[in-house]
Amino acid sequence: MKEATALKPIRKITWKASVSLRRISASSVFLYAACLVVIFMTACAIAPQWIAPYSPEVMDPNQLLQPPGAVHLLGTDYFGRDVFSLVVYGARDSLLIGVASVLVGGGLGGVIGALSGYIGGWVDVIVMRLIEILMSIPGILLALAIAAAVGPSLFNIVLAVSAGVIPNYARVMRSQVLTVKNKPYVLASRSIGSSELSIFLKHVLPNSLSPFLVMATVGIGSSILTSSGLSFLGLGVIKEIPDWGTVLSQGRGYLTVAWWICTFPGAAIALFVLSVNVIGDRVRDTLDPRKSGD
Amino acid sequence: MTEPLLATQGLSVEFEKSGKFLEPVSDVSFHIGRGETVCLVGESGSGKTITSKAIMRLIDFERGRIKSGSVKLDGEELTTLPASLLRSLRGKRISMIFQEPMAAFDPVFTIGAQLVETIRRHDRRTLREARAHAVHLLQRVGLPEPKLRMDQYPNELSGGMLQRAMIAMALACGPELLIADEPTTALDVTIQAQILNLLGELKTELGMSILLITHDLGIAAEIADRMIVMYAGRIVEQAPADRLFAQPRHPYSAGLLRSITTMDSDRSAPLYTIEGAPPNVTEFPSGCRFHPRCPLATAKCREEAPPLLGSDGHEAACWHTDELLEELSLPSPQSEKLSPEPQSSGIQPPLSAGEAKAALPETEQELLFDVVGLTKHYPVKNALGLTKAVIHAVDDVTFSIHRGETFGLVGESGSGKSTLGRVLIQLEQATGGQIFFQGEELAGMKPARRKMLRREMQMIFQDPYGSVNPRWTIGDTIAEPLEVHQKLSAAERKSRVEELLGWVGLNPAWASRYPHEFSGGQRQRIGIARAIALHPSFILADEAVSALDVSVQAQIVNLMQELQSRLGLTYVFIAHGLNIVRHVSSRIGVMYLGNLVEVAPAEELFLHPAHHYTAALISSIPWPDPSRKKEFSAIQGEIPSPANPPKGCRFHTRCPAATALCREQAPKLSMIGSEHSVACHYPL
Amino acid sequence: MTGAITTRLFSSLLVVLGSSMLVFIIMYLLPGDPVLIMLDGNASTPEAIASLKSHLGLDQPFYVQFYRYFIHLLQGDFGVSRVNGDLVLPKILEHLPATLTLTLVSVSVSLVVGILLGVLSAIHRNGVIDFAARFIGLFGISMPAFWTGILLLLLFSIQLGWFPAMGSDGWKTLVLPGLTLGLIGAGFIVRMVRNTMLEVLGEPYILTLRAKGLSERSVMYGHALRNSLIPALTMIGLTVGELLSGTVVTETVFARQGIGRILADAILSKDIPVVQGVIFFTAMIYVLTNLIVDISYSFIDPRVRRSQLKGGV
Amino acid sequence: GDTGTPKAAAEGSGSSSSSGGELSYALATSPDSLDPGKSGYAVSHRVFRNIYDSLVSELPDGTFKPWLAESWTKSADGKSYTFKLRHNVKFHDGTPFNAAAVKATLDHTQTLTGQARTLIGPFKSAEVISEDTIKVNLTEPFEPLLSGLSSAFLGISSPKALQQYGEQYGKHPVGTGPFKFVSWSENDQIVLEKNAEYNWGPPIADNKGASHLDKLTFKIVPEEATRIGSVQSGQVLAAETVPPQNILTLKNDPNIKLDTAITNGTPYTLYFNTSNAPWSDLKLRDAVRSAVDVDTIVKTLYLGTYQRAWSVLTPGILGYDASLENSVKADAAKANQLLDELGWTKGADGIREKDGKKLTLRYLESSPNREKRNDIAAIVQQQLKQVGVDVKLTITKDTVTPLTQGEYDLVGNSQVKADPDILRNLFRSDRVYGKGGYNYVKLNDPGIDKLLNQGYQETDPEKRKAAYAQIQQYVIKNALALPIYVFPYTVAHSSSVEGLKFDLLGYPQFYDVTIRK
Ligand SMILES: Nc1ncnc2c1ncn2[C@@H]1O[C@H](COP(=O)(O)OP(=O)(O)OP(=O)(O)O)[C@@H](O)[C@H]1O
Ligand SMILES: Nc1ncnc2c1ncn2[C@@H]1O[C@H](COP(=O)(O)OP(=O)(O)OP(=O)(O)O)[C@@H](O)[C@H]1O
Ligand SMILES: [Mg+2]
Ligand SMILES: [Mg+2]
Repeated sequence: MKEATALKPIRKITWKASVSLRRISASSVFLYAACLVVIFMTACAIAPQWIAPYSPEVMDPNQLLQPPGAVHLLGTDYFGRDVFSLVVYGARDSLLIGVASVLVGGGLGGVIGALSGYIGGWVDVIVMRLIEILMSIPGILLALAIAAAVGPSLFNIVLAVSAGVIPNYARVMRSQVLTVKNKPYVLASRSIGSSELSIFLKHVLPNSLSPFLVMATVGIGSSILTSSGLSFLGLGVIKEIPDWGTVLSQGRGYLTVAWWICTFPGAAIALFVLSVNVIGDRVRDTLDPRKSGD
Repeated sequence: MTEPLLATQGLSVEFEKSGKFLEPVSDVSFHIGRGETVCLVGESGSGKTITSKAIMRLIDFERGRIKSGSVKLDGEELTTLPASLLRSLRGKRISMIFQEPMAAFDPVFTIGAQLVETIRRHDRRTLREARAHAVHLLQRVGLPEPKLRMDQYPNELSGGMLQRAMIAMALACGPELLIADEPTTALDVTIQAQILNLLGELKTELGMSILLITHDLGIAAEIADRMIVMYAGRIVEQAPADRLFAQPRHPYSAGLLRSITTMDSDRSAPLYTIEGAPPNVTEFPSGCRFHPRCPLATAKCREEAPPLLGSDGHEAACWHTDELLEELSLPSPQSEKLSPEPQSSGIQPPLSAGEAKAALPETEQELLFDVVGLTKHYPVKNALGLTKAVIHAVDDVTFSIHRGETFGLVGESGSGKSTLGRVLIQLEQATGGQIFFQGEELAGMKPARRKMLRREMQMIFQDPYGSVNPRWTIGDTIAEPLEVHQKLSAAERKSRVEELLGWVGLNPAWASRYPHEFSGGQRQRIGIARAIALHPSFILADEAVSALDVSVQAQIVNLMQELQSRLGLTYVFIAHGLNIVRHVSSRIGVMYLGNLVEVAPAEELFLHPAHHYTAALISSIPWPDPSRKKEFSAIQGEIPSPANPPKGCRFHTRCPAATALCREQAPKLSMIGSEHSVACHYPL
Repeated sequence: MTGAITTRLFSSLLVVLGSSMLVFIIMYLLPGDPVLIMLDGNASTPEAIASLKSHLGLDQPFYVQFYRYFIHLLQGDFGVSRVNGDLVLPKILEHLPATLTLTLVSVSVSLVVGILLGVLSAIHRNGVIDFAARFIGLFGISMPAFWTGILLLLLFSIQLGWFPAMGSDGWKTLVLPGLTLGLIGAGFIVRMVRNTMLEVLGEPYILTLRAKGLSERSVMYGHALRNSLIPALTMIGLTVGELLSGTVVTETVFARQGIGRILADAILSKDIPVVQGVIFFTAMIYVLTNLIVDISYSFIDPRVRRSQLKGGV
Repeated sequence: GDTGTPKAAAEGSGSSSSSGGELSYALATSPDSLDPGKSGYAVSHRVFRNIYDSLVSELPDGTFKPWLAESWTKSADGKSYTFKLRHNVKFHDGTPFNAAAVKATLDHTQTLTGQARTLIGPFKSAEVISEDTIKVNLTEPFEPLLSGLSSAFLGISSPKALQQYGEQYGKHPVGTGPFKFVSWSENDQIVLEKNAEYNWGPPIADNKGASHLDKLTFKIVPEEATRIGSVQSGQVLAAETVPPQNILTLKNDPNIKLDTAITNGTPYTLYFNTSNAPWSDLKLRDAVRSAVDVDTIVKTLYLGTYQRAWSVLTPGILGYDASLENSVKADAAKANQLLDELGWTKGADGIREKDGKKLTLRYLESSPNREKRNDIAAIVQQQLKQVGVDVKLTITKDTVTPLTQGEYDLVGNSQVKADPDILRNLFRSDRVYGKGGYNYVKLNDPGIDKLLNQGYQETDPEKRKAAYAQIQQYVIKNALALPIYVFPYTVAHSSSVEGLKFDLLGYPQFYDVTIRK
């Protein structure tokens, strides 16, 4: 494979070195771009009125389906709303859904997994069987059932999306806790006579968080995707200011005649998920004990 | 002088790590003659492995490169050889074996497949021929039932067997040079002796050259023709083995030799130590890299790196070789005084050594622990929670520990030493038997009382890196027991922590630092500080020095002994380095497969072992003196599985003196001297 | 080994039964009267509703319903749809093959694309290829399935006319939905394979192989890849759940038959027997896949052969 | 105003076209059952119309012509009808068509709760007078009976098959129609094949013999983009319900032809729940009506492809009151004025309140977004916000629960039916939701009840028309409902497909279709 290049090893290595130098800057460029995207979208979520040129609620029947242009940067939708403003305002609910369902689902799953892993024994056996059972039920179906049952509202969507991710978080957290709880420093703390609760809270939990955090970062993106799936299946929230997933799923019928309506919210989702993933990867790298100082 | 098989000249290796360039190996020149065994010794991080990888250009795959210098194999330059030619040379003319045999095999292929792959890579053979050859090789390295082993996976063999298989693989194409990188470090002494024997045999039989990398001077003394000592990426001394041991010309080599604990060391004197710890590759000192730790260092040493000079094959890189020789030639029984303080920070412990002696408790014979018929079994469960098998980790162990003594525990891996220790200090509950602590039975005790007593028992761990929480400052780590058991104000706690840091020889100002800023030895001191924070009466030291560099081991052992005398501590000291155990222990217990087979005072045990297993263990220890080179009388075979221990005397499967009686009936531990008891039907 | 498989099968069975029970409970607790939904407000008198309820056994207390359901399930009786009286079992069996083939195709796409990109990206670590591969991988998981699906459809079906836009007959109809779903899984596998491959490349035995003089090709593909596949396999086992989720959307977009769609419909109309039946089968698929993954482990990884087939998570 | 008749397909008869071939037709939703007695969905009708024939046929002008019945008589009291049946008609399973078959079908209908049962109204019994004569007895006069009988929901099933398949008959339909049922793979396709013996076609058809097509396949393609895409890519020859935005683009596609039929029944209308305060107040409802700009809604969303509705009946139906056209107009100023007069004043957030209560309107609509009805809700919400009314949208799959519990102030609905009697279901006081009716308005007006009864009992068409006109005017005058649009059923098909026609209700007729090769 590398026959030819290896002929002059020294020079080849130099070339490699310079490439990797270039790579470092390329990957940081990536990371910075990702951070910028996330920051910008968070800004949109917090203060859309400072960023969006129009109100997302204004429906102008004279400006239907306008392609992107000077007046409407990203065009207008079938109500005559400004797509750019929609995307900007949509950030709030989208991010809310993402973050909240990670908080709820991840929090719950994390706690269950951590406790089950730490306590072990029968508790663990039972919890793990339950989690396996939950895992065997496709997540979106759980979400679907809940969304169908409690009706569409932002809160319920969050609930529905969270329910599906609980077992994943529980699994990840549990396996990490299992590793950490056998670390010598945990034994050390126990040999000192620390209570199990304080060992759990002070040693095990903090040292088990990193894969969980990585998963959570990435999970924000996947939750947004799941909620857009619900929207697609007709269980989304219809609000005056729709989230990206809703715009995307409602605008998809216009793809051939007005591609911009759902392309931009779609791009917003993809960009956000992508950025969050890039950041998540980096978080993983920094939290990886093999790569950090200890 | 004929052309050497391998010659390196001015070899320097460079790595790129997050944008910075490191040079872990600089200007290394040495040669290996045909049929010669050369030992490369040095502590962790001194660049031994990298040197060997550089020879085979394996560093190319690790983002490393040869910065300058040459490596010649039989006159052929390797540094500029194209990759394809290099590959046909690797495994054929130079082959390698590694430290961790379990990790060195691809876990998903059979031993046979991996051997055959190597053979067919270099020699044109049919599959059948290659297999036949592989079986032959396995047989040659002494693997029992070689045909069967061919179709086994690495995880199905023990470490010792794997190392034999690894050697077979290295020999597959009849190499001229065998590089063995710490081939026995991961193995038990008994197995180590077997492997070293094998290497010796093979060398004479095949006439190949061996480059053996080790940090154990004992091993080097056993088999080396010539030795190369590396320190911080440079060769500091090289010489024929006997001459180096007889008269080292570099203060580092001299220090290393002196800090080894031998089997006839003076147990009353503290161990000799080299101050400080080996430097990290990112912060190699200027000039002579040893100068910060060198008692002879001068301004010149700090500024200028000494060249490797010498005559008649004995070379050293030191500006002060002459002074050293002078000092060494003085008959000085007090030479330990060269550096009596083990502390690197220079902080004085509150008590001097003399005072410490006086503080030893009068009631030497007071019992601290009395253990009767202690048993610990671990059930192995299947998916449904049903017990599949029982591991007999500790079986019916009876012994006692006196207050103020150090009780050593030795035995091969898996013999149950750690388990016994953990049960002793109540980290786990025994399956059977009784433990009396200061006359009270622990098992029947009220939880509150047990918690009280738990303060009396602390532990020092093997892994200095894993035993402190990486997210806590070392101050918090040391303060943890105080937090749990004593309600102290923040200021009180702070002063306690500073006091403790001082006791273990660390700078009290470092309390707010994080573990990753410390070296292994320093972390072990942190662990010790934590263990003594509550003034316990008992400390379990499970392999507390095993993971440390030779020069640092001595420092920790000295510190522990000093603390023992000052605080009246009782230790159970578990280690696989028998010499160290002998040095620190007053009495030693020998464990085999969950049983305690012999207990005796340290000197007595080593001078007059009564159990065949003890004798075998002792004879397996490499002797760091080339002039006393001996044939290892290693025991055969390996320790059986604790899930299914042999009937009768558990050692009978490996015992040279075993009879039908041994196979039938387990011997009881019985007294054969005033303080010497043994469990053997036919004691020595 | 057979004993281990038996225990594993037994615990799998428990999981399937467990999920059936759980779903029964969830569906029972969900608000909304199934009978009213069923009638869609159509002409009914309260008496008619009551008689329908008792006909369906819905007037019974929870435990009776549960017990009945369970006994029937054990007898292989999945009941009839409350919406249109269809027999549940034949209905599911009619849709199952389409979903199975789709899942199979997308798992294959995931594996092939994921492993290919993962390996490339590990070998060319931090190079341009690595970047491209990771980016493609990420893209798969960054877009909603329906969106990817419609884009593929516009491009390959309407613009280029290479593959049909919908349907469930013939391999051609599998291409676009298989890609849509497969790309999602591929995204996860790329990361997984890349990471483990890098980890594996740092293992000492790789050094041994190189020291033996093996070519890079055999080091990479003969040894490193095989070792990296093991975690990727687990990933497959776990993503089957996600894939089954994905089928709901994909089957709708590409107008394919499949249990995803009937499940979605059934949940929305609170057609409990159908939901139950489908969940029983999806749980079965999940559990079987994981069982197969576990067993195939032992073919790839001898370490597992004895120890790990014990089951558990 | 629009012509009140369904627009037949552009092409004339396909006599010059070759016969044979398979027509694949993409449906937007799936039938639930092919048992006409059971299913109430329009989509089912589209499929089983081809399998079943009816006793009579209703022409676009509202007159009835013989089909399976050669002739019929109505008793003087209007309570019984006697049909003389056609001879030599056979079901697909070989069973002969006769009076017993008709009776079996009608009796079967009575055991179910489907649309069919409401169509037949006050059915009492069916009497077999002879092999070819059947008498249908009613408990009271019921003028819409023939219209009902003309629909495929009352198409005649094979008595043998009904008995043979029982509960599962919906999966094994057997009729006398031009196409035989072959297979149905759920969520995928329904395949029908030509009934070679067929020669009893309906009077609206040009064809008199067997169908031109060999095979008729309905594909179920819910996703709009996919459905349209599959016609464009030629994977199917025709697809139904083309969305407005695609109508505009497909018009320029030379390979695709568009056919549109106006459906009949009630247009899509928003109904007020008058039992809930404050919406029981006419003035308030009027204010809302003035604030909602229906013209803008229809223009915005349907891009000129849909007609605005003015009344609760569609223009093509008997009794439609054309005088209501342009009777209301959007006037935000008037809305504001009315609201002010009622004492609803705008709060800080722009929402009106009175006595500390916000003016909120609970708007119920079902999901998914069929015919952009959810988008209508969004616009209405916006428009009402302008005048200070807070619209709380509930868009859900499960509309049954809120409807049953009366938790809505405004709800959207449309119905397909050929007879104005449909209004009885919507406005008669006993037609409560959940008890067989759709009286969303919760109207309880004896006068209207009387008019509605008169509407179906009266035999004189002119008197019927008058009654329905009165009802329509009442509804509009009292602002009980906001009619929005009349749904044009639009089919896109390859230009090789010819002869597609639509019946009075806008249902496609495949009997005459040919495919040009
Ligand atoms: N691939 C690498 N990249 C960067 N630095 C490396 C690499 N490999 C080794 N080093 C560094 O080079 C130094 C020397 O390493 P080497 O493995 O040769 O030491 P050693 O003498 O073999 O020690 P040990 O006894 O611990 O095996 C160490 O500090 C190590 O951290
Ligand atoms: N928690 C446990 N569960 C099951 N088996 C155990 C457990 N702890 C130890 N064992 C088994 O008990 C036996 C004794 O182990 P132990 O760690 O005490 O040996 P050791 O003498 O300390 O060995 P080493 O020198 O390797 O540390 C081993 O076979 C080990 O595998
Ligand atoms: Mg090394
Ligand atoms: Mg141990």
